[in-house]
Amino acid sequence: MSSQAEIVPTRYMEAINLGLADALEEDDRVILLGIDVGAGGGIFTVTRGLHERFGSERVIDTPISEMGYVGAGVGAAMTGLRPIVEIMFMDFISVCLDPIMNQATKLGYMTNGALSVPIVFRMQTGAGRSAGAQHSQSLEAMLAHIPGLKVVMPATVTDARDLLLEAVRDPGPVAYIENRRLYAMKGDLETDPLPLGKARVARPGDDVTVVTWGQTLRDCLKAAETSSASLEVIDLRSLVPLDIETVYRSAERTGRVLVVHEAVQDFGAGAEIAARVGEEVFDLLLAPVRRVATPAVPMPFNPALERSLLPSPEAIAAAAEGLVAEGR
Amino acid sequence: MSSQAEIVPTRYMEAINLGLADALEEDDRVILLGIDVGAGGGIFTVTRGLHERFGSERVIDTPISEMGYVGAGVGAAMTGLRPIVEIMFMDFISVCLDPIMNQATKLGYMTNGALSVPIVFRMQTGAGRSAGAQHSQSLEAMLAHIPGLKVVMPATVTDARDLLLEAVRDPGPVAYIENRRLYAMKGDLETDPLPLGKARVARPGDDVTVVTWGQTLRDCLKAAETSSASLEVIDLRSLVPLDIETVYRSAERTGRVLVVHEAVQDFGAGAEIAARVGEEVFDLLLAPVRRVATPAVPMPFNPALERSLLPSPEAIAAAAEGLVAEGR
Amino acid sequence: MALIRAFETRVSELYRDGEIPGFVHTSLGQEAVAAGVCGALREDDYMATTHRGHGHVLAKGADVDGMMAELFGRATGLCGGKGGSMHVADPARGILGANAIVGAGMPLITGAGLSSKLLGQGRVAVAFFGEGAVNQGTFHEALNLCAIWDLPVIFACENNGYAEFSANADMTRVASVAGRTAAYGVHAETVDGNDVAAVHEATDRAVERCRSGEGPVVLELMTYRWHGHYEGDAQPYKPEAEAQEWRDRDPLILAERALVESGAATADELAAVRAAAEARIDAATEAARQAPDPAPEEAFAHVFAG
Amino acid sequence: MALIRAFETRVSELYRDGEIPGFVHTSLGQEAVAAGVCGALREDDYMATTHRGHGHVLAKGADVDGMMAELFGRATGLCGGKGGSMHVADPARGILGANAIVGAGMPLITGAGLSSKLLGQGRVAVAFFGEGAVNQGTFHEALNLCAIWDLPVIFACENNGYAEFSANADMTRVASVAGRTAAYGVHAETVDGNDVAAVHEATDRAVERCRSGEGPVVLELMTYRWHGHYEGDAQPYKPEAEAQEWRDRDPLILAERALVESGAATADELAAVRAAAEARIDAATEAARQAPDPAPEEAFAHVFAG
Ligand SMILES: Cc1ncc(C[n+]2csc(CCOP(=O)(O)OP(=O)(O)O)c2C)c(N)n1
Ligand SMILES: Cc1ncc(C[n+]2csc(CCOP(=O)(O)OP(=O)(O)O)c2C)c(N)n1
Ligand SMILES: [Mg+2]
Ligand SMILES: [Mg+2]
Repeated sequence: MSSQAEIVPTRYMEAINLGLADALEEDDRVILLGIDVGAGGGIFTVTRGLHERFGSERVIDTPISEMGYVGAGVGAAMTGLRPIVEIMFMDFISVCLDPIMNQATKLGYMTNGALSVPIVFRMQTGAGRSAGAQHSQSLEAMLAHIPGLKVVMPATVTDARDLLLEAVRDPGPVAYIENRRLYAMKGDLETDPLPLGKARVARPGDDVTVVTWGQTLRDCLKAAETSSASLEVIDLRSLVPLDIETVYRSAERTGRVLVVHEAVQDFGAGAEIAARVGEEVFDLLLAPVRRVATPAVPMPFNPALERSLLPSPEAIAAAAEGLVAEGR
Repeated sequence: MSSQAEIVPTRYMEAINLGLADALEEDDRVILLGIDVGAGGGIFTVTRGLHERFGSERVIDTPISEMGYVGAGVGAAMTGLRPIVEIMFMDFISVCLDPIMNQATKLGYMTNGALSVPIVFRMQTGAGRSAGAQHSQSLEAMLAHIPGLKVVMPATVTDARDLLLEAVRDPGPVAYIENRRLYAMKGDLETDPLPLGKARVARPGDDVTVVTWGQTLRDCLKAAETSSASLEVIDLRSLVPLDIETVYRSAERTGRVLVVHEAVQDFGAGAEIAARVGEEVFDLLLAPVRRVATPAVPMPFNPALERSLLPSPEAIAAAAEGLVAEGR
Repeated sequence: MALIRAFETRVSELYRDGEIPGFVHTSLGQEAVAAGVCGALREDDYMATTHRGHGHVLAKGADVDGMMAELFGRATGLCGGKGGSMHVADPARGILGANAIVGAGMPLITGAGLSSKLLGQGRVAVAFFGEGAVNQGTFHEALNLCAIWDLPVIFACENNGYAEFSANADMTRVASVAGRTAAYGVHAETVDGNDVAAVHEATDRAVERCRSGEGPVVLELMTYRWHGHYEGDAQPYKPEAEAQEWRDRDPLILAERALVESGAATADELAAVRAAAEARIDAATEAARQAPDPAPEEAFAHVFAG
Repeated sequence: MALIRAFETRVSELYRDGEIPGFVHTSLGQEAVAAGVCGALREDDYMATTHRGHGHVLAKGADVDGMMAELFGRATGLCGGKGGSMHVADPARGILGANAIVGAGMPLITGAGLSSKLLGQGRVAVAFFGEGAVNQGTFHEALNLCAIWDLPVIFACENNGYAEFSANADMTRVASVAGRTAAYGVHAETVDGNDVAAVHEATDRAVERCRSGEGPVVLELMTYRWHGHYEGDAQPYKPEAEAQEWRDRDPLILAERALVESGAATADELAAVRAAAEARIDAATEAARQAPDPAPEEAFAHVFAG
């Protein structure tokens, strides 16, 4: 269904734009709603050209009223449209959590399936650019804790497009979380999409299973290149559904698991992965499951401080090597 | 400082009321804000009598404007008052997460300590009474994931009062989460409070360490009474700060850990406990850390369905015995 | 109206007797609002309501048996027993649901209005909400959205004077809800909410405006909550004289009187209507009592769509 | 005003040159609002502002060196380099901070007004916000709270016509912000925001109302954003004639002209003021360049209070 059949090097943000265009193209019921997503083309230019191409009835600029327009997206989804609503920064779920948590994800269940809510909550995250404590949070753990919400976090150019399309086609609510630090990243736009809900072994290896998603995939792959240990890097792609089986299979082979994410570590999504691996792979683990993530502090503005908190390829490699060293 | 020196059997909700009264009594800067907390005495009668005793300048009824009055509480805390703001049901953090997540918990950090925000977000949770999917959620995992927020969940009559007082005296933001299924529970109001941040061994035992907080403490204690295994039940009391050391000490001795909570299991707070225990006590664990919690579904209205989802003493006992059986 | 009256009266008793679980908020005394507004709508028009929504849902055409069974939490309920009083819905009749989050229905109905407009369906979308909900940000945001997008949405504010224990006059300087809507440049009317004909006529006018593309309309329907906020609330905060005054203006009696005076019905016919409503509720109650609980595996159904 | 102009001009250049990290939103062309409002306040009055807050913070008395150093993220910054442009604050001067969440400042300042009232301090609390923020629910909720509690709060709406790329007229049917406040029963004035004397006088009146216990006042200050929403935005969405018209009404030149005409200052004196401002900014910039980054352990300080 993609508009690009051949493999061409594309930027992550262009791939999102392609995904949006494809989604709008393939289904008339798809609309895009958000602050300055229309005529202005988005503050990061991600939605550029869509307003011109699909018109102001399908690509709709909203006032600064997240609770209102995100809720309207949910209502529209309940009544025959398939909205993609943009929440400009993921931090802003603080002003529109209700339509996500108490409406979109509960109405289908509460009505025993009489209603369905096919909506995509599109948002971006990504620390590392001094955006400050209110514009740098990765809050996927909060969303993944809400029953009924699928949560996808594309880490590659291909997934930026394909997971968006899958999210739009899904009959229920999906949070699609971009990472703005990946916007400029170039990659091959592959055909033959992996379904939503399948993890991908981004790099095979033997010593340590490294589980990650979103931006930190790049860091993990860098760590794998330089590390003395052989790392198997798994890109989860979605937290819900969670393809934990792929993690188990790898962990059973390596006996060592490292979970890496950009979000704050405490009560983060990595804990769930660690808890499950610790439970299911218990007998085969050679070392404890460890995590590399951001310490539990708000993100400071100063670039050096910020950098010191985020997971780095060096820290990932060191943690992986540590696991090999301590293995029983 | 408590107004009750002798040990008297008291209900959990009376203990909260005592705590509120003590807090208002001991510090003029303390105010209580919320929907119908004043003249009406609270929809569950928890704040009864406070308006009469402390007046409408200190016990303040608000319109249905959570974003507004919770935010106002944060602003008041920044400028010399010590507000306790009530969020009537914990589910409603969906309409006022911003003042909690992006303001109260970040302003002290972002100003490098020039501002402080001594505020208590008081809210209640508690499924099991057919309150429906939008009034039954336990969302402590979301709050615990926010750096800078302390999160307390009293499970006993004594803690209902003492943790509230500690929360009010704390120089920063604290979420104080009551469980309305405990409101009618009677217990001894003990003197000699345990500090905020210390876990309590609610019942000593040898075979399995059961870690819990809030309402499920009762269920765990019931399970301990009937189980063939000897359970050591730990009441965490607060998730942040997390007294994980007390858990480690117990786990090192028992070699088996079961985490029990009312909230949804997936990406819940239990995962963090399991991940940490799995990491720190790795060598001494005789069996995997397991969890008993609510499956990842919205809470159904029907009482039987609801009951079937919530952790029960029987399920806890069975899981504990299972751990003993599978132990290596 | 007679049916709503009978339904709510019975629900109140059943709740008191412990037959209905959860929280229940009845709309006794407010029946003319439900009947007047919903009576002016098409079956395919959309409607969203609140925690106090039984009357609206019934008036919009939901099956009485399904409704009662839902309040009992039965498998035969409109939501299979998984929604309950505060979440009852019937999308096939445009009923998008009751809602336990105050103010949440207004953004949802904005979306329904958007669907109707973009899909060219000519359907009107109505949000019921209380005057207390006006102080929520969602009222402000949703009404503004409907205004700038010219959506066919009726904001039906059921002003019963109280939000829980709090009088409206204490919670805003501008007690007239219609008086607060000039901020959005929308048409608003204040109507006697205990006069079903007046409510119906005002709704007719609002529907016409909506269908002709002029955008949203606010209807402020002045009425009174007879019972407590929830069943069991003794309402010490209400002046007795005020309560009495409103009880004297019982919307059902007013409607019956008007019918008799206009010659549209006789007293006997009206008594028969009331009796039929009672019988209908008897039957629905009995059916609900006999109906099975949902099967245990239903707890896991419809968490995800599709 | 000259200082703000010099500061913002320099910040724009420094940002373009990559010396300042993060996001930067300048208030060039809007200086009269900051100077006029803050000039009418006491040092202990409270003020909260937005992502576009440099001018307000400087006008309320924050140290220029500390301000510039903060934008550089230095240890010597007002927030030790941990806040940055969108979060700069100086509580000792009543400056509760810039805020990167649109609309978040209004509830916070409501709380400051509540403190002032309950503690009997007579302090006024001012929230600056853009006309775009008026569409947030927080505006509605906070203004209503201030109204019913008679809080000494000034809602200072800096109406610069645009929210990011969107014109105000497209986002509401009632383009006049003051026209939207009747819903709250509060006093409102619309003022030429490029006329510093007019802004000052209106603020004087508002302050007097606040201190005398009459409750909140809304000031709508009509002005224009010269630069893009963020530095780097080329503003294709703005009509050139409109932009030119506003540039012709440069608030700084208008203020200087008035001073000269009234004989309060000579052109030479004003040139000296501008030169002094430039020099002050030169010094602040140099100091910020030389200042150290925060020590690494500062990343972990002040997560919890106390
Ligand atoms: C967001 C939110 N805040 C508070 C409540 C608790 N609550 C339920 S009903 C109600 C009063 C609503 O008053 P009104 O809107 O006038 O409706 P009425 O009950 O009078 O029909 C409140 C405060 C809630 N359910 N949701
Ligand atoms: C809750 C929230 N939504 C959206 C944004 C993105 N945003 C930042 S500034 C801005 C425009 C604000 O416009 P206005 O209030 O008029 O202020 P101005 O920039 O004109 O000073 C937007 C939409 C945000 N920071 N916070
Ligand atoms: Mg009401
Ligand atoms: Mg603006």
